[in-house]
Amino acid sequence: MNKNIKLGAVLIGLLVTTVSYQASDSYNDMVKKDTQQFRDFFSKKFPYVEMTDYANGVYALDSASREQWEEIEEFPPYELNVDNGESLFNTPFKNGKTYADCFSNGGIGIAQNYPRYEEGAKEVMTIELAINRCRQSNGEKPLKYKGGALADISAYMHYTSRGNKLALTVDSKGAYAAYEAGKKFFYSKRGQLNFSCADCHMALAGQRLRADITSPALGHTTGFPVYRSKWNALGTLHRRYGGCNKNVRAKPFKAQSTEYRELQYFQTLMNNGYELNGPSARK
Amino acid sequence: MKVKAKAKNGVVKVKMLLKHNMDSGQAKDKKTGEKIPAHYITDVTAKLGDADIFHAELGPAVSKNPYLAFQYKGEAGGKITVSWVDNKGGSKSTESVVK
Amino acid sequence: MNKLKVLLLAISIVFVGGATQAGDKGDLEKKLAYAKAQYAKAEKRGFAWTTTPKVLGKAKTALAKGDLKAAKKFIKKALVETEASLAQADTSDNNWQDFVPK
Amino acid sequence: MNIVRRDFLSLATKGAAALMAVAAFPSLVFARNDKAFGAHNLADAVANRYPGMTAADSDKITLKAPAIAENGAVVPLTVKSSLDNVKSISIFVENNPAPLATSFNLGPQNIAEVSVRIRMGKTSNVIAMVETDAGLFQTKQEVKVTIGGCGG
Repeated sequence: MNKNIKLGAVLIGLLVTTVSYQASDSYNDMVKKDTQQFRDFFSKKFPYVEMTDYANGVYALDSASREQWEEIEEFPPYELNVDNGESLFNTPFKNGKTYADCFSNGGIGIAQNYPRYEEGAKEVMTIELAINRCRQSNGEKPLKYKGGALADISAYMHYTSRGNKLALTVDSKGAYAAYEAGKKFFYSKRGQLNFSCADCHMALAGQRLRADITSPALGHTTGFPVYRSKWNALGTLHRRYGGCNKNVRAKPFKAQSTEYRELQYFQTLMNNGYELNGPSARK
Repeated sequence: MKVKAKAKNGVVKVKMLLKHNMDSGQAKDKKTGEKIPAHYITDVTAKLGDADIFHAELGPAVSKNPYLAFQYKGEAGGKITVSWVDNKGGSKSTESVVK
Repeated sequence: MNKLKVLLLAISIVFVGGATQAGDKGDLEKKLAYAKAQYAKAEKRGFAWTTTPKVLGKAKTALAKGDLKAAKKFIKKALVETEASLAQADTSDNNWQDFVPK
Repeated sequence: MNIVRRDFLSLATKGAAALMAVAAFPSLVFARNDKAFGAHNLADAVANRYPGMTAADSDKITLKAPAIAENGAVVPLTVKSSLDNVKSISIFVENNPAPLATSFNLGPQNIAEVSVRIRMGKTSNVIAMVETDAGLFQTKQEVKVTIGGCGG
């Protein structure tokens, strides 16, 4: 009797595991299929562009400005931010702990693991949000999300992760829902100009919108945070998202809002397999 | 400020990135609408040991966080001192070993 | 006689004009409140436009100044914008998958 | 401002004096030419920077500048010259409010190749002038500055 119950429990356990394995596999399969379609779109549109070159943003398509960009990357202004970020990262909190205590591997070389879906909190966790959560759990005030000290710390953490490949997975129903929400955001038209992310960065990628050539969506997230000449400063991906939304005259969301985190989750998943190359310089 | 000095085939290339806002005096404060007073680096010098190897005079048209590069005939091993002064009396100096 | 006619005409114009103005103003205030509510809806759905608050502001100012013609124009514009942004939200909810390249 | 500069320069001159004894390089540190930097048109800026000199076009100067600036706030420039005995290299932006952007004082120990990133308010000719013991030489290039994009 006891044995039977035990056996039954084991069987049910096995069954449940198998089912959940199947589910997570199918989520990842669905994401993989999307990723392939996403890449096929670009390889068809720009057959002359090397797949790896999309990590360089608009410079993969805009050869005229690429030379200027390469010149700036020779000694990029964000190196000052990385240095500052390193010293901030290593400065202990008032309680004696440091950022290193909050992250795996002491926070070094781990940026490729973000954003990720946190099953407990049921939300997308970005590295910037994790930095502030770390501060708050150590009794420090959160930093502003668009630039400044937080962007510098993020820049340092990304700098130590350069060359690491993105290999994110979507392992649960909740994670897949967040991914789908980001995908929906990406393809939805917004603002007075009625443009979606996809309109500018897929359909019109490589074309001149007013003075500037638009960047391809593939590779979008790998180089962040970025030092933009326009900002004359280093800024985060979510600052850029806000700017994009404003460009199409849509009311932007707050940096680290659920919407932008889910958008980032979708975009980063499209870049799976790409190496992180941030921070980087942009116009 | 960051200075990188590298020797190759008897030529040392020195590149530097100076941390400075380089306020030109033309821009306005976005919040107050008032002009931000001019505050920019006017002179940058570099020395190899005690010898002058470079002097740049800058105007406010040089970009924020100025980037400058120059070259001189030399070898690895020496120590370069780069210094700047701005129009309000600010100054900074840093050393870098030629690699 | 002529003088009286002119006077009567003037009075009637003031009276009638005043009456229509009062009626229009109340009506426009209601319409403005509706436009604001529509904007709040669009905002909640994540599809508000940055242009609309400016138009709503202009409508409010015009209404306060008693410039009903201008107020009417701005309210109409705000309504067109909020309708369009809500339509974007609907399109997003119902048809977003259509925009994914296959 | 002048006092500070004088202090700085006197320090620099002391350094230079020490150097003369050791390496016999001439000092490069002259007082900054404030008049040239303060000039509001190209002719005045050049006349103050290089008084009494007229620049001759030279193909021994290379000015590497973008045809279209990505962003007027950061325009990367490199000036190279194969002329002998270069004493200084100056960069002028014709349509900037103050055309003289920067001036490099070089000595015999230098290779005449310098880089800088500058601001440009609008489309303009960028003029690189190279002063040698044989006179003043120049080359120029137009750099277009576009405004009003989404930034890519």
